[in-house]
Amino acid sequence: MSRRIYLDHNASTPVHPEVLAEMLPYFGERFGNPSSIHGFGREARAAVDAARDRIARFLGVRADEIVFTSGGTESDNFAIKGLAQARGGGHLITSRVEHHAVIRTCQWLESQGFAVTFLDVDEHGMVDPDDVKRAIRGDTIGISIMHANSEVGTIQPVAAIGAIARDHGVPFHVDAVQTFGKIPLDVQALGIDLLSFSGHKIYGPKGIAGLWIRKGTKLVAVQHGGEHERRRRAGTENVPGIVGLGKAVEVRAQEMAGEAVRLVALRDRLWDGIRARVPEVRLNGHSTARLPGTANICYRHVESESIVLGLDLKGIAVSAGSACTSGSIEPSYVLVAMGVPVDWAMGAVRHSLGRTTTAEDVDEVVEGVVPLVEKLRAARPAGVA
Amino acid sequence: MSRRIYLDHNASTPVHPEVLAEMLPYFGERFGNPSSIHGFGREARAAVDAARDRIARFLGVRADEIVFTSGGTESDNFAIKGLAQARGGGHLITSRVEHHAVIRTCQWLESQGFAVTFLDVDEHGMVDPDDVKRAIRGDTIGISIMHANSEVGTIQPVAAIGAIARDHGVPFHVDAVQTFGKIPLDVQALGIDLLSFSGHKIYGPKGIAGLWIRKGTKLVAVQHGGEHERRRRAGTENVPGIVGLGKAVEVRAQEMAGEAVRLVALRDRLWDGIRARVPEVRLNGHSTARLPGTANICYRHVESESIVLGLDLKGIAVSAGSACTSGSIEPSYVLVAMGVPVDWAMGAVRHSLGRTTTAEDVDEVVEGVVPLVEKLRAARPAGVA
Amino acid sequence: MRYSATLLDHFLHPRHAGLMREPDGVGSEEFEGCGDLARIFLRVRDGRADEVRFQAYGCGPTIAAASVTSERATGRRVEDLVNVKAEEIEAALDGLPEDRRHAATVAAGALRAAALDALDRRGGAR
Amino acid sequence: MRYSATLLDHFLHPRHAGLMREPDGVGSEEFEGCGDLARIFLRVRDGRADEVRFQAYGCGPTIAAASVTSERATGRRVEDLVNVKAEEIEAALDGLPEDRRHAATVAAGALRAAALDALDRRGGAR
Ligand SMILES: Cc1ncc(COP(=O)(O)O)c(C=O)c1O
Ligand SMILES: Cc1ncc(COP(=O)(O)O)c(C=O)c1O
Repeated sequence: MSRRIYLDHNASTPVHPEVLAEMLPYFGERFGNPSSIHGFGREARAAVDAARDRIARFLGVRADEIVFTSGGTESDNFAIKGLAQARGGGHLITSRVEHHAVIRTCQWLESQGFAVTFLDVDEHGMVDPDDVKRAIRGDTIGISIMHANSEVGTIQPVAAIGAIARDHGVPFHVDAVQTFGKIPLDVQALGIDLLSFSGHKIYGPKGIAGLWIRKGTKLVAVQHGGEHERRRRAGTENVPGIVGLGKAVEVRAQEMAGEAVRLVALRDRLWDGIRARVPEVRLNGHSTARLPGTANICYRHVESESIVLGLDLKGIAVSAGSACTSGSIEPSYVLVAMGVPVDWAMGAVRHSLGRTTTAEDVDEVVEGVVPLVEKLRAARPAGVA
Repeated sequence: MSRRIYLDHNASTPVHPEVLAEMLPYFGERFGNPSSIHGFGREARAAVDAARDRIARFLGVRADEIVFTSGGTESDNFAIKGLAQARGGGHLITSRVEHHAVIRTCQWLESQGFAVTFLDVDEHGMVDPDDVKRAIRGDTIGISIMHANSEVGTIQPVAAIGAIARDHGVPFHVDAVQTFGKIPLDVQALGIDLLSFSGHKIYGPKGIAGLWIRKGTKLVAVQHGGEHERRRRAGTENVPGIVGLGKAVEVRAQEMAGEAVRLVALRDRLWDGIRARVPEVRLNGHSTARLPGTANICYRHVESESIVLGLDLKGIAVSAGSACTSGSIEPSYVLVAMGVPVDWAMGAVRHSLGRTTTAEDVDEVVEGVVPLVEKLRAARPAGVA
Repeated sequence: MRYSATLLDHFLHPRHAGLMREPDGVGSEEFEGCGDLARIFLRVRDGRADEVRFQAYGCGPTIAAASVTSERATGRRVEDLVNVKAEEIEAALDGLPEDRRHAATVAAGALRAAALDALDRRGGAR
Repeated sequence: MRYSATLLDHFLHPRHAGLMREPDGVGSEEFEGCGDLARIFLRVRDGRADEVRFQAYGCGPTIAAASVTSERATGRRVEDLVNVKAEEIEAALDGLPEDRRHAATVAAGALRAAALDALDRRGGAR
């Protein structure tokens, strides 16, 4: 296949060339362990500090409030277990459309005796702040609501939820893995106490992420060992990864605003192109409060995976909204929570655009989708899903 | 400073050029998320599978028994908490000279209601297998003993302990972060059930490591989220890191045997050079059952950190055996457990050699140490430590 | 690619896809787990499947399996078609990943149902 | 480097290091936490520290602090030396990391003790 088009930026992104360039020396000459007190160690420590400073400036927070982790999943585990285990018991509030890193962590805490409320969402995938307020109990120890959903891109009303959390003195964790570096995010204005963010969704490397922890938030470490990261996360720091994350954030600070505008236009061009030529399609998620590059589209009467496969064979990468594993299909739990009917949800495909996506790419995807869906529908037995 | 000499390989190592070369494409063109079913994802998945196969062949185990983690610390946390939480309660056996990743994890489990026996060691830093046997109780759910100690290099009698563990049907975890890829390690012959290993100690990248889990070992996940790593460790795989670890292991398989011989000779040359010219020194750890490149030496009547600093100013990197943090000194808990007197332990310095260390390096270190120790001792008030 | 070139070819260029009007036999099979479904239509002449058509809904392998099934069934005796096994379909696709085996099962099941239907109708006609 | 060039210079090339026989004043100070220790010897002429020597045990900063202290004390009135503060020593080293502040404390304490000892002996001699 000659040209490949990648519309799966919510899954992962290529490392920006400038980011990789900045990382390279830290594999080779500057390979020291930041805990070492000699020159090699200090070089590495300085690089870690510089990256932390960069990210702190970007977020408008103190550098010593940032802890590096190995991924968005670890950040979410750390935030939620760290809050819960610091208190030993109590009640947590989250939603049904969180990433599995949050949902499964909360379910695990349930198995350990904590209480968890999983809030419903509306048809756009949005949490109602009033539901959060109603769910707060005397023993509520934390609220975890994501900034934007990775599947449908819906942006949650975090400011309203943050205000409620603050009113009730409940720590508020926001999983911003899909928004950090993509859209503006003011942790102070939004009333956030803990923020998960990650490298590989924003043209940084895989295997590195962070958790911002507002000073004063009672949180215990969940990975035990040496005294790294101010005793909050044991383990030798992933220096090249941290350097890469710092640089990725710097690049995002420059590119973010312009790119968001560009992506919204491209995303709408994609949806307009598809809905003009393919009958029985629907766009999932919120019409305006949505990630710039994300278009989650249901193609009724076709199965997600066959579209992904058909496009893949044309060199186009998109992501299936439903996953068939070992012969049992799972329509996306996010779409189910939004009340999307199953015969639609089975045909959900996520197109997520990124910094290298062009109008030509989008047009080519439309040209690819139209005959594919037609053919798949033609082969379909009448009266089936 | 012109030439720099690095004798701190137990802290971290530079990434081997061949390892970096193999990683590079996975930052750029081959950046897919292994969970994605399209071409970009499959490319990444294939690379992860290939690395896992390489490591499995090296260890002589099944590929599906290997789980990738973010570091040695995570592997240790995972092994021990994974065993403990799978059972919900019980008794663990470990030693006083384990890495903090093991000790603090065990202490945390103690705070959660588990019982832990911390075994003493002899003057060489060695655990007595009979002590292990005596410590086993009806409710013992795991034994965790390291392969070699990172500070003094003493190699534990894991075969004898493995046999005891097997006799009693108790799962046996071995922290092999300091030995994997350095000296031979036969998990089958040694009766090991769980093995922690890591990348950055063997010329692989930081931020990647692994845990081998013998099939049938009851272990629960400790990081919750998506269904990665056969549901044992959630989170998007660190693809370039995994590729790098796989390549590092391949390189080690070739270099390991020859290098061990070379390092033993260099390490002895270092110790012989120092003890011939510096009075009141002692070599810590076992005389023969010791890591090839590790020489932990006590310089009596000087403080570790001033030697590290003095050598650092000559461009030589070694590691302090005692750490002074915030004005309170901590002589190495490993040396204390070995019964090294405090006035000796305060002057412990670890020299750890590696693949690029030469005889000239070693001689230069001796030339650097001799006058430095003399000068420091000369400035010392009489009658002090 | 986790799918064989043959499978992908059948998925991209399905043979004999589409409805058949007034078939001599028709049969469907659905896979409970994921709702994947295949339907096979037979036109019979002299006891043989003179023409075979299929419809399918589901993941790529299911569509490919139905396609290769319709191809392999053409020209064979209807009695034989009752006994076509999933293994034959899987082999004809040059293999299936473990978690997609159901595709062959669904296609073979539909063919068997269609063949039985054709035999039934012939019996009824007598 | 977490240490200043001045500190490193004093650590590598300590001024006035070593024992003084029959000093006019001597004093030591130890830091509880880590056992770091400095000892200062004074030779007094006309009420001034004519010669100063030190001994020290501990981390680099402690050795450097004792060295810079002996340098700064030389030539000053013994009464003044009683009041030399850790801050002055720290400043003379162009700063100390937070967790090494004790180095200046130890050196200043030793100097004060030596000065008091010298004043004591002078008093005693009268
Ligand atoms: C919202 C959100 N949270 C958490 C994660 C987990 O990130 P990772 O798989 O990199 O650990 C993701 C990644 O898909 C995400 O989109
Ligand atoms: C024996 C041992 N175990 C575990 C670790 C922890 O490894 P990391 O700090 O890379 O997580 C180390 C590293 O020093 C070690 O030497």
